[in-house]
Amino acid sequence: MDAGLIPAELLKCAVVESRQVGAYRLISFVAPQIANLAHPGQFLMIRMSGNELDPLLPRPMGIHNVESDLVTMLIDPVGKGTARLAAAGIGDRVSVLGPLGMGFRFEGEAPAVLVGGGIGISPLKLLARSLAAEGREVRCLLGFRTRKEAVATELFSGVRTDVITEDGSVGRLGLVSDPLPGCLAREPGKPTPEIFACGPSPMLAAVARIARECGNAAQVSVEAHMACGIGSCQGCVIRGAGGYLRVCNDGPVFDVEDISWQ
Amino acid sequence: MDAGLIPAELLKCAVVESRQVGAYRLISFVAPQIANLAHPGQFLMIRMSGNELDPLLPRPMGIHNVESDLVTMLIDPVGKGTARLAAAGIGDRVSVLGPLGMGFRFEGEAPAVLVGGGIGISPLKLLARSLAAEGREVRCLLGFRTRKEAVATELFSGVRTDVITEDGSVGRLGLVSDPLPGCLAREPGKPTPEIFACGPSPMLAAVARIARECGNAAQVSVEAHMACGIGSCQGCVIRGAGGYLRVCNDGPVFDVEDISWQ
Amino acid sequence: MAVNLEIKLGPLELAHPIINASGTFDVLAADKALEEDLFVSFPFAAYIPKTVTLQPRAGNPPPRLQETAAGLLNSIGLANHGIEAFITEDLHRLESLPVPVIASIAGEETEDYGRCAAMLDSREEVAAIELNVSCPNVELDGRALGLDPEKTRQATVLARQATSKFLIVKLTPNVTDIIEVAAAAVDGGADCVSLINTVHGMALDRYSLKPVLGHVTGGLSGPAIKPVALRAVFLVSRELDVPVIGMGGVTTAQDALEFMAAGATAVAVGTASFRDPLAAAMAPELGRLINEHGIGSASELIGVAH
Amino acid sequence: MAVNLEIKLGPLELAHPIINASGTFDVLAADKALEEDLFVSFPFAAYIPKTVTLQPRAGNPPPRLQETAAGLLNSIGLANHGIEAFITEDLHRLESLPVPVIASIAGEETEDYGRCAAMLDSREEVAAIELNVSCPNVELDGRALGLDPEKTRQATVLARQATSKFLIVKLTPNVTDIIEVAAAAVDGGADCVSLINTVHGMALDRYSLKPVLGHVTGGLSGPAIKPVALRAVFLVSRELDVPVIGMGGVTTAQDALEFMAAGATAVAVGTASFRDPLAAAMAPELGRLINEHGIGSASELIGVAH
Ligand SMILES: Cc1cc2nc3c(=O)[nH]c(=O)nc-3n(C[C@H](O)[C@H](O)[C@H](O)COP(=O)(O)OP(=O)(O)OC[C@H]3O[C@@H](n4cnc5c(N)ncnc54)[C@H](O)[C@@H]3O)c2cc1C
Ligand SMILES: Cc1cc2nc3c(=O)[nH]c(=O)nc-3n(C[C@H](O)[C@H](O)[C@H](O)COP(=O)(O)OP(=O)(O)OC[C@H]3O[C@@H](n4cnc5c(N)ncnc54)[C@H](O)[C@@H]3O)c2cc1C
Ligand SMILES: Cc1cc2nc3c(=O)[nH]c(=O)nc-3n(C[C@H](O)[C@H](O)[C@H](O)COP(=O)(O)O)c2cc1C
Ligand SMILES: Cc1cc2nc3c(=O)[nH]c(=O)nc-3n(C[C@H](O)[C@H](O)[C@H](O)COP(=O)(O)O)c2cc1C
Ligand code: FES
Ligand code: FES
Repeated sequence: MDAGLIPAELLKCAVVESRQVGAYRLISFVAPQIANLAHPGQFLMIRMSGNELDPLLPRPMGIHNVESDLVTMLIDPVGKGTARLAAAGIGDRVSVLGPLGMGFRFEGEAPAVLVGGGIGISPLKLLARSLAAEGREVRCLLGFRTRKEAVATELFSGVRTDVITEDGSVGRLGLVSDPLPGCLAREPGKPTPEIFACGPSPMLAAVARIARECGNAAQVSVEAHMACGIGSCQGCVIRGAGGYLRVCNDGPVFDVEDISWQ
Repeated sequence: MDAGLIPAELLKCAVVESRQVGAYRLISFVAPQIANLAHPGQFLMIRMSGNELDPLLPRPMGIHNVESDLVTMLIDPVGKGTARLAAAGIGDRVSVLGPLGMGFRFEGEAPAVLVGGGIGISPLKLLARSLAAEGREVRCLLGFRTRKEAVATELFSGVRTDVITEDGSVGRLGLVSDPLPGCLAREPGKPTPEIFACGPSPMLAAVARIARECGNAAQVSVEAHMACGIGSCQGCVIRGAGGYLRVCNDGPVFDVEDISWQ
Repeated sequence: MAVNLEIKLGPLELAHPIINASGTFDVLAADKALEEDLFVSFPFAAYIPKTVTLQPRAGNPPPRLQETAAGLLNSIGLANHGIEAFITEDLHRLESLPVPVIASIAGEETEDYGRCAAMLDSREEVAAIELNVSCPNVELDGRALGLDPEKTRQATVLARQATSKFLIVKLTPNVTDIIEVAAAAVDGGADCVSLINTVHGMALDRYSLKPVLGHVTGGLSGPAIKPVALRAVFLVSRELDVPVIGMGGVTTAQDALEFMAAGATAVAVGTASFRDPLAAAMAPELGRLINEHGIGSASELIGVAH
Repeated sequence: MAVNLEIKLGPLELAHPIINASGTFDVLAADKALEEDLFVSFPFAAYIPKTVTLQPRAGNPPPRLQETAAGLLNSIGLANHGIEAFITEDLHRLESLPVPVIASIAGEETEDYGRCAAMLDSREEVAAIELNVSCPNVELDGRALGLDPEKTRQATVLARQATSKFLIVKLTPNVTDIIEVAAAAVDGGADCVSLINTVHGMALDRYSLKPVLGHVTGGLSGPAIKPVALRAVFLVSRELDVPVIGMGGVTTAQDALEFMAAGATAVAVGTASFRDPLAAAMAPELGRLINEHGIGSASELIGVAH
């Protein structure tokens, strides 16, 4: 997936589905071009259409799923921008730029262990589907704070999932990284499992440590505040092994070794 | 109507009616207290509920009508604030402060000539009803730019109305002030007609001139940019005969002699 | 757990940190228009009336207001009926307020501040005096005394000589170095600084393409300027040893929380009162937020961002 | 009736008045990410790349961005790969742009401006040079050279001696008297001034209550600062005889119309490009508005508000 091959479009798209999934909001809109081009792990810059200036900027949102003409996102309303998007009703229009960024890279045939924390589970759905379509073995560890967030597990039906909650209200009690080491051993006749993770920074740091310790390759999708989403403003940087990296353009998915973890 | 007797409330009210009336939008919401207290010519400070900060401030809106629990306003979407209000859908909530200001004063039994220009017709509906309820003879001159605005005449069914349009597309061709002098003569056995007007400044200036020339009493409802709506900020002043007058508190309805017209 | 919201602003003991910004809330007018008994349930912990001047001022020609993106431009021009009428007419009506009154005064020259302060010194209804050296709407080009550190110092010295009351100096953000001006005020004898007055701005009429305000330029307030205000409060409170009253775009209890964390001892609500007259009543919510952050009291919150 | 949108900015003949603001649009990055052929259908009438400095700069620690009410705080800190790499790597790629390129340079001391200007003087790809004396994100307290009229004059003099190219000086609004600084730039040899760079501001993290930006303070841009920018353009263009490039919150063609009416010869779009990458393409709509106002051409619009 060469960045030069990522077309993008700025579209005003009609919302056709808007429903609550536990603590999150699932919203789908019609965007054939984006649906056609989206690669797992890429993101959109999205806001409500209209000329009100607060919120001002679009928000980066992962692509949860695509289905023929439809693009679906899963929103955790943590602040004003996400709350406004989560309040979108059927027929409302969103302005969307995308798909953007470097998504998950997948080559080879290694079993895939997908690790999602909280709203970080969102891009794993399309990823799981795409990996499965390539014939790869897929297993998801989905971690949530409570039962309320864990409802989103239902979006992963058909995929092998383990649910972990911080309060033990559903599935295993603990952090999503707890069961990870147990999933990483190479099975006879198969390549070493590869990790794909998305979630809050502390979770990603734990995943990076475990991957290093267990000797598995790992890709992580990270977050940063963004303005342009296309590499123009240099605002979304994180510390990389050799200097700052732009999350929007160099990522949002990085190999764990490319990121500075302290 | 003593200002000290104007209670006010800051309410989040549910919109229950929202429909187009020609060029204008008619919106009704449930507000028993306001409906109960509203006096013709008073206004509301109103905005969409919610924490988005653009538009920032409420907009002054005349009270078009009240009917049991319902308060109705008529909106001309001239800018961002009015456009946002006009886009309110059923079930949306508006934040409302009011009723505010000094409305039309009516004593005596003089025939009333109501003169409305454009969206300035809005407060004349409740005024016409109230005057009629007091047994006064009411006649409305309603002036519009084109047929599109003139559709709002339908809101005055049951009242004696003359329609004047600037392009002659409906009713008489010309300005609403043109036929006014013809309505001002004192009829035998009746007091001299009194004028009540609301509309753009040039129209009000014409009405003031005609009232002076013909010797009729006249009250006009004027507009100004507002911030507080309650006399706090001194922002909404107009030039009065003896210094600045606050439109929100001293008005919005003034006797024509109290205003400086040059 | 109930958080103690009381704060001390010099000799003033405030029930909570939320006060009003001068010129944005007139309790006498509001009491009349709203017919809530504001004198009984007064939302602010202190009351600052609109700035008064030696002579009555009619204020600037209209229009005086224009909304901008998340902001409000005004050019009121210190319209007021003069300090004498303020003393003889307003003060005794304000006496029955359940909170301290902080009088705000302004002048065209430094001497005016001494004169006005002297007139208020003996008035028991006045708990403190704020010197507004920062109104951008008096001169055509927005020049206020407070743009000049030395004039700010002088005005403060003259007021200081005229009164022993708690002296607040309200500063303008429209300067190259606000710390320098704040230091000059403190050097002149200020007990406290108030930050910020409005930011210089202007708007054109959409149709005529001429300046919309009758006074051409005006002062910008509201959420748009919150970042400017927060920076001023942060820098000045870190640098100087006097309490700071923070204001500029405070709209929610979260905003008040942030201003206090940035270093404000009290927080004033201005433009937000126009948006929502109930914004004033944010103190309980502020208490809840302080508690949520595990901070024991309002006074412990002050400056935690430093 | 078609309105003539062409304007002259000194020797530069622009197809219309809309250009980009430095640091907010990187055509090389955007061309890659968007895969529209930006080099063929370039929306702006001139292209200003991000400011470059003598030495490469990594920029400030993250976070570097925070949205505020109708505004954006940034503390990028002039991250750039240095003027040498700009000349050897970027310039020839920009050569194929269908519009003039205006190079933006900055320095830590006045001498740097002379050095950078000298390095660009012989480059034919560079149609004009903008001296960014106003980036608030280089020093911790936001101090920029451009806060000081004398340093602004000196930097301009040194650049003027080093190049005969059209020289633009980009000023900061964070000063007591922007006319004074603008006059100093013109006195130093500036052919044009650019107004405004970002406004000093700051934000706290909602949860930690610590400054959210890694650099503590930052620069505020976007619609929130439009009134500040419009005033600066109005006052400076009325006072000085050089053309002004106006910017600060320009989001719609109506905004551009107002900036030109206030006195701008060209108008730059910054933060609005983040909101909507198509904002750049506002020139046709600007033409429609000019026509609607009965004005014959873009150049006749300049300063009608005066
Ligand atoms: C590549 C990428 C993909 C993402 N995918 C999703 C997704 O699928 N679903 C989802 O709900 N969220 C997703 N996010 C996070 C989402 O963008 C932020 O939660 C959102 O921008 C916060 O905006 P707000 O106005 O709601 O919150 P604010 O009130 O601005 O802040 C709330 C929190 O969000 C953080 N934040 C603020 N602005 C940004 C910003 N521009 N970018 C990132 N974080 C910010 C703040 O630090 C704070 O912790 C993604 C972020 C990135 C970078
Ligand atoms: C007492 C009173 C009663 C009113 N009743 C009605 C009514 O019943 N229906 C109706 O549609 N309109 C009414 N108006 C006018 C309405 O308030 C304005 O059209 C509205 O505030 C404009 O806001 P905007 O954001 O849509 O327009 P803007 O984009 O802000 O401006 C559009 C036009 O409105 C003017 N304007 C802007 N702000 C204000 C303000 N705060 N007050 C007044 N004018 C302003 C501008 O000068 C400009 O000409 C009334 C005004 C007053 C003072
Ligand atoms: C309409 C209006 C009138 C004002 N009048 C005064 C005044 O008389 N004296 C004063 O010190 N400040 C005055 N101010 C400034 C405010 O007190 C406050 O410093 C400023 O508006 C920033 O706060 P805000 O953003 O919360 O409004 C006025 C502000 C507005 C909007
Ligand atoms: C993310 C960002 C980066 C910027 N970088 C530069 C820069 O490198 N050089 C410069 O002169 N101005 C820079 N600016 C300032 C803009 O060019 C412009 O002057 C300012 O943002 C106001 O315009 P706006 O409100 O349209 O963004 C930057 C602004 C932003 C938001
Ligand atoms: S968001 Fe602008 S460079 Fe990444
Ligand atoms: S709107 Fe504030 S005094 Fe009238």
